[in-house]
Amino acid sequence: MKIGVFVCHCGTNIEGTVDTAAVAAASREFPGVVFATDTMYACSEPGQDGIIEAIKEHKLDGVVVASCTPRMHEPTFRRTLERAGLNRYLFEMANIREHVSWIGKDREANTNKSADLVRMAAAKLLKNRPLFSKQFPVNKSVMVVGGGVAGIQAALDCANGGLKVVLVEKDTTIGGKMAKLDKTFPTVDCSSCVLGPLMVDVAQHPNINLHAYSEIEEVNGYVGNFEIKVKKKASYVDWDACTGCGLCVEKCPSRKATDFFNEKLATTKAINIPFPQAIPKKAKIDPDFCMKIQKDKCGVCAKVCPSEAIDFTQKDEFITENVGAVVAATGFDLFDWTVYGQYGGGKYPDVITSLQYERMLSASGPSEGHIKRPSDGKEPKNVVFIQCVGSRDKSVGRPYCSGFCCMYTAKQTILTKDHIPDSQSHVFYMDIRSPGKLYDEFTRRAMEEYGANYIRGRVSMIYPKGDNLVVRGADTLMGAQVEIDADLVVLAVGAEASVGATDLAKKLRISYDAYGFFMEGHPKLKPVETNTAGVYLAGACQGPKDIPASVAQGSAAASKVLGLFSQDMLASDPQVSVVDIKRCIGCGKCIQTCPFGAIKEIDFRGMKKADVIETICQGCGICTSTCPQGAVQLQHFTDNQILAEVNAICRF
Amino acid sequence: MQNLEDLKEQVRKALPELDVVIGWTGGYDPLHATPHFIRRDEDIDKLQVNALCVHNLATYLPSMRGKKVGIIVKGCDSRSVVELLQEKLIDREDVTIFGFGCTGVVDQTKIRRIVGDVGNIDSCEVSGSEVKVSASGTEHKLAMSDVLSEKCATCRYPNAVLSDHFAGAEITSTATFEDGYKDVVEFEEKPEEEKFGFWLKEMDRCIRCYACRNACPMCVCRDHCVAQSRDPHWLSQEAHVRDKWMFQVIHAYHLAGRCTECGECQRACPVDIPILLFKKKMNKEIKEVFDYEAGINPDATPPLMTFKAEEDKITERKW
Amino acid sequence: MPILEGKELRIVGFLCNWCSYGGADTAGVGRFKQPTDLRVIKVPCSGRIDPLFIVKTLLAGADGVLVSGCHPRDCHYTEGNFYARRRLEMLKRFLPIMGIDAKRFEYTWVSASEGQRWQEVVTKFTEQIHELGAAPKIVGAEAEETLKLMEAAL
Amino acid sequence: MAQTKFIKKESLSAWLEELGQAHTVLAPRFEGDSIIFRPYDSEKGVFIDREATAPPKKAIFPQSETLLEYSQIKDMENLTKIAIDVKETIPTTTYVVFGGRPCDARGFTMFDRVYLDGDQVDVYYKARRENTCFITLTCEKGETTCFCNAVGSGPSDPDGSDLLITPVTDGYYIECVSTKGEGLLASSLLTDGSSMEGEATKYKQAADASMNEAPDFTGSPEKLLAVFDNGPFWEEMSDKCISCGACTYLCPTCYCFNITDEANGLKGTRIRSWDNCMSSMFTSEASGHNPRPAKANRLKNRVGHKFSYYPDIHGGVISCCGCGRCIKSCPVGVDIREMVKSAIAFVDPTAKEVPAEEPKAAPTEKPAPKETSVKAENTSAKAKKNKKSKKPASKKKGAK
Amino acid sequence: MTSNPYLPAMATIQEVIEETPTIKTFRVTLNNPQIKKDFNFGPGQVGQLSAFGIGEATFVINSPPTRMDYLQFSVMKTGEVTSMLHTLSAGDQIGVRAPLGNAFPYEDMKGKDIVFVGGGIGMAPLRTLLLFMLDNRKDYGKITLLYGARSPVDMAFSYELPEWLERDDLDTHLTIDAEFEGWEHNVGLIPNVLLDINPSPENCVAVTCGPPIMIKFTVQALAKLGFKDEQIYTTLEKRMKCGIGICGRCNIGTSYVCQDGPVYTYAQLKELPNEM
Repeated sequence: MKIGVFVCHCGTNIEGTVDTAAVAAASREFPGVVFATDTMYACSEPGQDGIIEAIKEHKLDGVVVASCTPRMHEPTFRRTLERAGLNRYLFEMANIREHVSWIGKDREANTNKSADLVRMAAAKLLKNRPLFSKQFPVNKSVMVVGGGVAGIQAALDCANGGLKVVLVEKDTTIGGKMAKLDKTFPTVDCSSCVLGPLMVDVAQHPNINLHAYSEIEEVNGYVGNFEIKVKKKASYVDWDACTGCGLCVEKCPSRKATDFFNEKLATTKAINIPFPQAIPKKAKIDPDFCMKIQKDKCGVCAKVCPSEAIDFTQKDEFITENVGAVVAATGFDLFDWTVYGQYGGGKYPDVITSLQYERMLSASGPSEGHIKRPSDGKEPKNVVFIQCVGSRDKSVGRPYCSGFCCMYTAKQTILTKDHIPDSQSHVFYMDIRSPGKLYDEFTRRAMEEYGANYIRGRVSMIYPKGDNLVVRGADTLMGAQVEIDADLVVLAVGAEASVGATDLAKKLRISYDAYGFFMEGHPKLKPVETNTAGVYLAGACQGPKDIPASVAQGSAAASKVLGLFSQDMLASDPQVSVVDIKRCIGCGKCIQTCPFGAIKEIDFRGMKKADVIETICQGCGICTSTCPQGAVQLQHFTDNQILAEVNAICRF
Repeated sequence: MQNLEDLKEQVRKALPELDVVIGWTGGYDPLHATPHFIRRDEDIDKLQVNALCVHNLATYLPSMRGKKVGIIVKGCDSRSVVELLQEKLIDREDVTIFGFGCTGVVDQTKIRRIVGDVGNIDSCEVSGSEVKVSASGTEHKLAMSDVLSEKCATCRYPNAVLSDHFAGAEITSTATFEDGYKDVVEFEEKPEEEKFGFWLKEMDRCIRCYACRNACPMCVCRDHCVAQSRDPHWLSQEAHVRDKWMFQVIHAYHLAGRCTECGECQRACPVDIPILLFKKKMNKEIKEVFDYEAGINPDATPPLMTFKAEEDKITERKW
Repeated sequence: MPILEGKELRIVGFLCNWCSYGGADTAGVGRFKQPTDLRVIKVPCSGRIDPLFIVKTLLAGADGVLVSGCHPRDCHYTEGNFYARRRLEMLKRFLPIMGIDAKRFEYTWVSASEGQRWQEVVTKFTEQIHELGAAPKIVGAEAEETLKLMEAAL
Repeated sequence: MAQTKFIKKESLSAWLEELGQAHTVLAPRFEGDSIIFRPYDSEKGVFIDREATAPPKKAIFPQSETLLEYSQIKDMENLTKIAIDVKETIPTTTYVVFGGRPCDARGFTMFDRVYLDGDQVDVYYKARRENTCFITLTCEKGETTCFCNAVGSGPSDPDGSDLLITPVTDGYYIECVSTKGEGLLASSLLTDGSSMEGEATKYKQAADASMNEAPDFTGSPEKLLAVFDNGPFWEEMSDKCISCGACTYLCPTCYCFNITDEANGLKGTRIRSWDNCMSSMFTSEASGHNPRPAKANRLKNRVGHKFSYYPDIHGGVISCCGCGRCIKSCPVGVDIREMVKSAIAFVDPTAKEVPAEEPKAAPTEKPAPKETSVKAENTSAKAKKNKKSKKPASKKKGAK
Repeated sequence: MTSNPYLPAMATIQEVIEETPTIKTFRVTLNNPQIKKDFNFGPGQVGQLSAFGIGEATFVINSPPTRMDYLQFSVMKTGEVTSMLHTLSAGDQIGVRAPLGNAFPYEDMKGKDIVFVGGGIGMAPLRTLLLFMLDNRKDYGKITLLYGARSPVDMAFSYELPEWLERDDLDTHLTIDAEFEGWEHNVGLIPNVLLDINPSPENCVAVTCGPPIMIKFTVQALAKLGFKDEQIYTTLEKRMKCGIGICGRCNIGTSYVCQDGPVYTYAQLKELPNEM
């Protein structure tokens, strides 16, 4: 191999503390190196042209660039090589900026170290081989998991882009958390009026196939060709027949069923439709409360149903969907605030969550838009809002900011004033976080126009006094302890990863953080990608987000899917593991440890052998370090390539 | 051994259904046994089972895959069979296991140390407590406890952990795990330089014959071992102690969580390098961290082939 | 290049591409000053690091080896560092039987955002290796004896 | 041969130290539980009471040896121009191997025919061979595994040695076997030994008498070829073999090697290292094809080479010195004597039942006297059939 | 002074020809003028090429001794050494140990008809003898060449084929395994095409080389055509390592390929133990 070495000054970024000319001179002595030079900015257009010229002039068939981190410019230079007609993998970078010039000023040591790094890169490059992608066809349909606003947006954008969409929602209706909200900030628009049309679009879109009351059971396959098993949970109602007329709900005698949609503020019928605008508008029986199912009595619903849709014997059903990409939009759940003893730990009925308050405010809620406190149904006059309940609190394992609570609390103080003009809102807060278009103005309006009393400080306890509650806290700005009599306390409960998120992550083979939020591909540059090809994220499943951010991510994920599907064939990353069939003894250890199920056992002339499914392999190399005889080698990071680097700097 | 006749009977009954039964018979002198492949009825008569039957016959199983094989196992050997089953390197339905209660085998090196010249053995009598050796006309009465293989002195599995036939009564053992690793602990307590120097000296006489590897029942790569391959190129063929030592670490590492500690590697070494120490060390740590021993449960997973999100015994290194 | 005599020791780092290599980059971007001894080998995942690479590196003359990957649960490949943790922990415990000070090898977790932590890790590890000094040379007994004899004869 | 000397037992170490002034003296001593040839160290002494665990093969045929050193020399004006400098590394150290047994020294005579007497001379071997002297010790008695008497040798065979020393009262009787050996006799510690000859002869006779009955290997070349294609025979023979290299690497006559390169930057070495035909890699071709895929094929080659092919080519000499190490050190007790005897005893290859009955019962053949007729018998006409006549002919034609 | 048979002579690569995706041909000249002047060999003899730092591998010198401007070796990428050789280009230095082994008995073949049957890279060893005979055309009778490859892409020496097809004094047949667009020659496996060509065994020798399976069936086809084992030649150079009869790995029973071979008649091979 004829290697060219290009040592970049990066202006003075490198040259300032590294003698790049000396590094180039030293490189000339390394095996394989036939050309070495220093260059002002290797990544600039003239810099790249210089590399191309040198490749042509010196007939180079391998290039080392010593400059910044490969995480920055490796793709750039690989393209440069391709433009010069070389395979993109006949390239190595020596990171002499982030790892050398920027972390110390000792010019001698830096120069020496840089030369070592070039030596290692050149030694590895000598073992590099051209790698070529393989093409495989794409199934141009997408599954969106989660029918909240992010999922709805992603599904609609994809469907409008001409893709077949399978939308899977675990509840009986789509709409998610947004459907439960009364109004949205900062415009105080009616939430369901905004969301409703989108939900209808989903229902009516010819490209969208909605599986409500369903969950992901199993995921197989890989980008372009996923095979996903979906569990359609038993609703005891034949949804093909159900028209959503509601007669069954009306006649059902069992009224004690938990009303999840209304955040348990009320109870509902054993057979119910969560809210009038539900999509799909289908009835479901809660078997725990159905007398027919529990005691084989009643059966009224079946009798009254005009379309004979009731089926008490229905079982979970499994269907398989084949899609080319997946958008995870599973949203969030609320923190279980009852761990806070100081807020009563759940024993005061008049301490409620912000989402319960939303239901209370909503005209379609259990109190039909009237604020009535749960204990006695009275209209509260003094409402205390407590911020950061399960946010920014290490003591409960939730050190992060949930982001949207400051804003919805401001909204709720405004709505409180609207509903009860003679009321007074008090807000205990830590900091007000309102970075967003018209957000800060909105909180100011809550304080200034609506007279909300903002107290900067934490609440140390809530205790009952007569029918009311006393909220004791600190006012850190005044440096004083305050006690406020409250008719109702609303806790701004933070967001946490939705129940079951980690299970889904494992099925999708994506990572999640310590709190169960899904990991994006890159915190800055790949906010909706994951590290599993073909799996994207939208909305709060990646971290707490407000509605516009969730919608934006829904669209972003859709654009990624549409981009992916703009090609008929996908190219696999050739940095995958390859089995040397001559060396493989078929022990199966690689199969056992592959996190992606990318290795399968094959029969080769009567012998067991391992075989890598290129399209599934993600290139982690666990198999390579597991295989005792080195028969499976991760391309571009083979044992010999790594050993070459070791040998380049450690020779006894 | 009083169970020998039972064992022979069991083998005789099973042989018609099997291609071969592997046992032991007398070797080149009365002090040595050798593996014995029983194909015919008359071969059964030559079967020998006593304290000289040191070989772990499980070593032969992987390469005989596809044949119906019977195998006579000591307790320790049976662990290798279990481990091979666990790793699906052999098929349970093809292997018939003949177990017996084992009272331990000798360490030929220890005998050599005491007797000196073992070049001319006239006779050898083995009983439960004694080995009577006549060498070049001189009689030596060796207490079994003095010549017992180290692994047997602290054996916790004297009976086959898995068998289809079992001859004689089971042997009880009172040894604890710790008993078996006193040598490791003792060696480890030495200063680093002393240990380092010890291995430089010991490994230097390695002739790279790879008897350690080929005698090992768990070394199933054999013909494809990295020791001689160029791709990957882990080792040079130079006769340098570095490469010889590196190979032993490779061996120990490839056996981590798989080694059943039969000691065949060390026994096979023609120049008596104490390489079992590496494997024992690894086993000791595996036990400590993962509470795992290889070759006990055919359904278990070797600890380095799996993980827990929260490890019980690995404290995250605050580094 | 030869090691800078009296100034540096040979320290090799194996870093996973996604977290620790990024963390080292972050440290660079932050201009967090670090000792210059370390030479980094990039691998896709800590799960790619066969512990035998570390043994090989130590026997090939390195004075110290540092491995760093993503924090547990943060693996780009979901499970790689879980395997690595078990295997590397075993190595750390194994080295003493060879007579190699276990402090010559450390493994740790540094995320791409933890530039400062990376600086601390490198600084601390480099200091640790300098405290231990250069690793002993590996010379076989016979080679050594022959050398001694030859010297004596001269 | 003319000279004989005597050395007192207590002077032995002084003599070895004297010899150590000019040569590297390799002598056996205990290392761990093995007896290994090491550079002589007076503090550590020698142990010559028994056959060493490993023979002194490495003195002339090191476990690995550098054949050449190369370096790429770059033209710094034009880096694409790289000259390659190749340096041969002929060894110059002189060795004295003390305390080996007759079989150990005789092993090299098997090498000689291949390394020195062929069309091409192995210059590395030649240099070491010429620079190495063997001071061999007559065996006191044979071991169970010894069978030098079956391969044309015996416990006091001087073949291949330079000096032969035999224990006598208070010291050793030294016979000079070669002119090289003469050079070692200058020491003032040595006195005339002629008076000890009688005692030495008795010692040798006692040693001869102590030997076990020699197995009869007559006819092994033809018989082994005859069973070549008998798969089941070799499968049973190799049943217990684990395909390691202990037998070959401890064998004083096994001479096969591998050649590999090791690069270190721009420099590197080409080395040859012991290799063995029991390893599957030995004959594995780059394509993956292996003419000897199974251990049965490989063991067959080992036995065949020593007892058939080599004698066939080299005038009937069996390429085995009967030291018995392959039997003693085999982890599973494979006994080469039994295999050869089985092949010889093998009668009817077409019969369905193939009871290659291991003739464990003592062979009833005539007790072969020392210096048996093995050599003579096998030199008979057919042995030389192939190469000497055929090959040079075609080659010369080519070279015209 | 004895010469060192392990020491390669240094040579310079003059030209590299990419024959097929996996085969490259190297034309080399020896550096030392004296060695170059004295160098001679017979067609069929082999050389060991050194890729320093990697190792050596054996290749037949496939240029004929009648054309000594350069020595030609064709290398199929199969392992470490050949992969390294494939990275070399004109001007690079290479080590050569040659000539080794025996040659085809071209003297004995004089006056006879010759049938060459080559498959894939197996054409290389035939090329040296073929060109030698063409350069001494009057010494030999009818010469037939059957050369087959998997596909036209896998056919080495494609630049020479037109000339071979053109010649009146050479009967050239080309074949590939399966239909290929634009292919105008035979399609079918070599042994079958050979049967179609139907060469007469009368005063004829056959020289064949290729993959083991192809040789096996070619020999069967030749036998069917009436060729006796003594009339069939092949070469086994791939088994060689040291090349000088010492290292002990190339033996087939008593015969060492690097000394008695690599050229054997089928009759000779039959006499040897069956260990191919």
